Amino acid sequence: MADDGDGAVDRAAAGPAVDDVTAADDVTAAEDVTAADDTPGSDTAGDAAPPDDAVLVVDGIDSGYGDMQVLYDLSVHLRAEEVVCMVGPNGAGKSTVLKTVFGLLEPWAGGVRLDGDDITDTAPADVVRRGMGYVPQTDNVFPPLTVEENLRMGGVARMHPDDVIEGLYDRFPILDEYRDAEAGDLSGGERQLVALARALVMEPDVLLIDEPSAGLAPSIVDEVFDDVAAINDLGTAILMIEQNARAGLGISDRGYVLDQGTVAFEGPADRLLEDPEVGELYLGG
Amino acid sequence: MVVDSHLVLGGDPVGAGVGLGALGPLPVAQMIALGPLPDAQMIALGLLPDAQLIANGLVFSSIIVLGSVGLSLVYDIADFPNFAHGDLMTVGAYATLAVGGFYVALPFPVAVVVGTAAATAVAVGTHWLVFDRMDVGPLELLIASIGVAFVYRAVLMQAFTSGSQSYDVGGRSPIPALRTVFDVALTYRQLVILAATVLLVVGLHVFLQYTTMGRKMRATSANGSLAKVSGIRTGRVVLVMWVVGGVLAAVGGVFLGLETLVRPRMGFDLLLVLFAAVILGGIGSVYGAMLGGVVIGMVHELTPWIPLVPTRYDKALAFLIMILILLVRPSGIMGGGTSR
Amino acid sequence: MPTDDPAGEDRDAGTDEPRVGWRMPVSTWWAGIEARESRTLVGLAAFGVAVALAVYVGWLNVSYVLPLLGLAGMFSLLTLGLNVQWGYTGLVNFSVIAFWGIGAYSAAMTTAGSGSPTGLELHPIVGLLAAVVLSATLATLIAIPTLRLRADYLAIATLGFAEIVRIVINNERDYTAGSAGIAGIPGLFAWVPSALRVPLPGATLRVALPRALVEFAVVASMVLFVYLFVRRLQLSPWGRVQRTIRADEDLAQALGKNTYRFKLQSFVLGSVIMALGGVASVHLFINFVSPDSLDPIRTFYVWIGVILGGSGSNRGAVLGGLVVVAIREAPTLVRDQLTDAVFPPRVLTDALAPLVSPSAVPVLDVGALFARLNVGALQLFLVGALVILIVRYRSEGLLPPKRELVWSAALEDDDA
Amino acid sequence: MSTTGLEYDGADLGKDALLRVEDLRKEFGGIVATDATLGVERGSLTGLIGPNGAGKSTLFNLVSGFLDPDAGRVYLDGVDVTDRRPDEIAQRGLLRTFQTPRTLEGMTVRESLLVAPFDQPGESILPLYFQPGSVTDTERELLGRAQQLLEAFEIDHLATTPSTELSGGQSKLVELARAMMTDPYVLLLDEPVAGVNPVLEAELTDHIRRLNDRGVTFLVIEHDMDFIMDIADPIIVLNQGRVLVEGSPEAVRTDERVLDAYLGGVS
Repeated sequence: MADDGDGAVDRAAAGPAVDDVTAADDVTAAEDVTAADDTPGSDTAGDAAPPDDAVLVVDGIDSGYGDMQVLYDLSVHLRAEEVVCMVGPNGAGKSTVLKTVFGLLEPWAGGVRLDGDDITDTAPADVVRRGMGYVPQTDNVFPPLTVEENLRMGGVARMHPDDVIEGLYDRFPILDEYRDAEAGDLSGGERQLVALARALVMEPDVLLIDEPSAGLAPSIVDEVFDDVAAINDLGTAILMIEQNARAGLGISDRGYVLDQGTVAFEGPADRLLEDPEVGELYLGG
Repeated sequence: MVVDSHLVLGGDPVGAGVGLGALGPLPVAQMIALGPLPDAQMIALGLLPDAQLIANGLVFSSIIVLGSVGLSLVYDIADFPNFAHGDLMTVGAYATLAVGGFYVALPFPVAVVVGTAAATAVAVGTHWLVFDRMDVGPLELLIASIGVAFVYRAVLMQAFTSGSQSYDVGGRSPIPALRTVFDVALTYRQLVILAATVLLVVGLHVFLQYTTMGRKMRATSANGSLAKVSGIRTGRVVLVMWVVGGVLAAVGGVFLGLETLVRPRMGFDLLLVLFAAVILGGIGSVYGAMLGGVVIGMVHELTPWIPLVPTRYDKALAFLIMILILLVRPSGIMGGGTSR
Repeated sequence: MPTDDPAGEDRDAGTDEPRVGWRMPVSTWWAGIEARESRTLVGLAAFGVAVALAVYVGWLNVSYVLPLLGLAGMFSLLTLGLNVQWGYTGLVNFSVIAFWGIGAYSAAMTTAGSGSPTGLELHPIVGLLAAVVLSATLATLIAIPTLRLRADYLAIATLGFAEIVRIVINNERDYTAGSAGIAGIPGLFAWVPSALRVPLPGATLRVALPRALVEFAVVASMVLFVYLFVRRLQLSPWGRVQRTIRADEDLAQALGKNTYRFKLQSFVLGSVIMALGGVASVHLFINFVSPDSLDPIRTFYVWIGVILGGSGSNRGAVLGGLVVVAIREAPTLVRDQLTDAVFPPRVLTDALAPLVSPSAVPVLDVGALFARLNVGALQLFLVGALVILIVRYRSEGLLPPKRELVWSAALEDDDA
Repeated sequence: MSTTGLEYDGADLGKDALLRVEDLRKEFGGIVATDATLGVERGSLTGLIGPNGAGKSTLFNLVSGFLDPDAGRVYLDGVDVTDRRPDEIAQRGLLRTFQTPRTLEGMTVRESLLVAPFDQPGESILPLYFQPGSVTDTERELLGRAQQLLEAFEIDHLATTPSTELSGGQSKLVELARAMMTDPYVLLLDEPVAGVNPVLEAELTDHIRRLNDRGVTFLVIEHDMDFIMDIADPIIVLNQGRVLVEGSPEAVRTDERVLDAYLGGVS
């Protein structure tokens, strides 16, 4: 396993790493423009009611663990085919948002709507069946199962997942290559792709992704974000949280900056990154 | 006062159930029926052909494997060592006895099926009524499972008396062909046990590897919370897990009853050996439990071969192996499993 | 009555109330008792009065009650030992009865005469020493590989150890007499007559069961001694470290405690107390021991005593000893006393016989069912069902330990 | 293996650093969690920050003996304590707290303080019966000390409260008070103000400062930047298991590499 991990790093490090990053930055800038085209000029939604075309609406939730409140009256939304990234300093409550939305935590107040249906307090297994997928941060594959079996586990609620799985193999050839390998033997980046693909077998309308870059070597991060963008191209709206704000916002249409369990800033992804206040939030004012 | 039936059997005062074939080429069940043979000791002392010991070992291993696989599944997925698993084997043996002659006399194969179904229902019912309703840690579940074991056994003792019984079925004589060709005394019963165990183990392998439910079970075992967010209804998986464990345990119990006698303590006496197999194989690994079962079963029957260890300490030997494994490699020979 | 001695003690553990000692007024003492505790104590007192009344009017025979109370004392020694392991430290020991057996056989093999294959006839003190050394050594041997591992490994290993002890005792006939058991262990109070009539001028005073009384008194004082011994441990810094380990072993380590050493001490100490119980058992009441006594169910009797009494509570452990004996005796009483009264033979079957098929009649014969009640099975059932119910509904037990446990002498002067 | 240019020169580490970590490395499943060289100066209040997964908690676990490193060494006051048990390291004067407060079920706050001091005579069995006087004396002394600390931390009203009934913030105060029962040289605090309300946070800050003034060396992990920038100097920034930057709060705050580490991208 260690060898595979190192091998992956070596493979990726073979190219000039620094150049890759600058290149990625350029691409990011270019994508921002196209992204803005998708959602013309309606970025000022702010505190007002979520737009009518929102597929996922998180409406004023309070949530937390035990008696420790983490989220305070937090509202976010996600339009169809949109990529939204939530960023923010450690401990801002980003993961808690996803867990509450997905039914892993019961919100203390507020509600969650998916395609207009109230899914507050719905069990995860049923949330999956209603068309939302979730990719946890780490431990997000079944190590002893093969890649193929991992994907099948993503489609347990479908009658015929085979076609979708074959489609995923076509879209991500590396999965096809490793279909009979045990997921536990894959490198970090490959595992992340398996985890993403597993969540896609249900063809969800909305995909929640918790820090796709967590625990990955920097050189692989770009690949994973490419994969996330590719998934979005398939028509899935994505709400993700990301420590690596530049990379995350780079492929996003909009972003939310969380602080102390509530939304501190929101807006188009590219503008958030340039905002000096956002930087200050990370490193203290 | 509970008088343990095996204490009056004479030949092997400490649980005839574990002496399985170790005393000689004749099947133990027959030996008990006839009383200990005068030359049994001599045979045990080294005159036995090795092939015979290995054959005996395989038969005993079969029973251990059937028990330990279920125990390992529960340990991994339900996350506690189920001390009632041995008594679940006893339930299977008695349920088969009940419909195979004690209350009703169905043909034996049918009785096995009915008895296995009943024992499985007991396993699932226990899950619903007891374990699933407890919001406590593994240690408390462990203690509760002992309570469950006692309740099973108490009901059996009341319904079937505390004494020993045997199945009214033939196949006790050695197969002549095997005797002449390999010089191995293997009864028809033992052959059936071997064949059925191989069939069940292969079936379990196919189930785990090639069916959706089997994959779900492995997935839940590997990462329960990820299984949930993938849309797997883990509650159902746990239920199926109890069914699988229950079926294997019940069949194992019947086989144990065929090889020895049906006694209220038969399963409990085997529990320690099962745990030794599970720990040897690595907790949480079904295939490890199979391997551990074979190793422990063979060691148990090959005791006469091992210098300085009297045959009567065959069961103690299994325990010593377990302790050794705990000292050297607590995660077991198959490594895997959840180590924390 | 051992039922009274838990009540008067532990008061110094309370800290907010005024200091109370042996000579405090009853009202002060009662006012400091928590509601749940007072209910348990009232229940106990009522039970005691009921037993006393039953004896007085002749429903229960003294010769029946007294040995049972002695037995309760014996079980209390075991529950106190297990409470050190499980209640203080959180160690799961399923070889309680094996350590009892090690004590009993150590005593039997060293002190018995012709009833034992060894026939050593040494002084009982030798048996006592042998029991302590042997139990401490064996406890250490099991503990070394398992205490570093997860808690459930200790559970499995100790269950295995108990079985090994039984196998060895059953098989080493040259030393243990195997399943026949060892008889003729010297009773320490054999010189006390078993019945006594004191001729007085004009009348004869009949003293009932003087030997049983003496033996009971000895057991009661042993229980009291062990109780005081382990209570001091519990209130000490040593006990405090054990409680920390039970709650969070990582934290104990982070605070510089060698948790392995502490767990080892707790396990060995508890096991030695159990062995002492074994030594006492064979020198009092019944001077015989056989492998039948090593049935694992007895280990779980002790477990029930501890968790029903309240894990971590010494008073609870003593109470648990009493409860255990009640559980053991209840099935016999039910069969012998209640069956005929509640379910007269054949009444139900005679009434129903015309309505059902003949083969079903025996099934309906409830009276007959009770008559052929398997006492062993019912005991087992009660033990099993109680374990499940306690874990499910009342894990804190009847007399849970005090909220705060402090070395009382330190507080005493603090207040002064 | 990483060639990201995030080099940290450990050569200028003060040799009298109270806590010295040299090339301390730990991998989990092939992923490097920590590979760091750093030093904590005597008497300093050092902050340890970094994005999620930077290896801060792993470093704590390695230093305090709860994890065994794959390579590298840990020196405490010049003594090599690598591979020592956690209790041995604690006994040498390095105390740690845990990220989630550990509550001691079945024990009151006062009891949980009393358990902390090392080598109490009453922790051995024999003195309990043969020298109860010395046990009593020590207990009385410890009770007094616990009382003082509880008062100093303004939680004396909680003395006989069961540990399980404390709020998150109160538990953090109790943890700090408990650690102080042992007179530590070095205190490793893992997120001391996470989940603590602003009033208690101010109190905690105050207490940590005062203890530091009295000579206790601190190494503090904290995600609350306002808190850590306010209290700590120097600050060590970990990224990908390695030390990225060490410097004053101002220097760290304005360091582009740090912002990059937090916001992503590679410099």
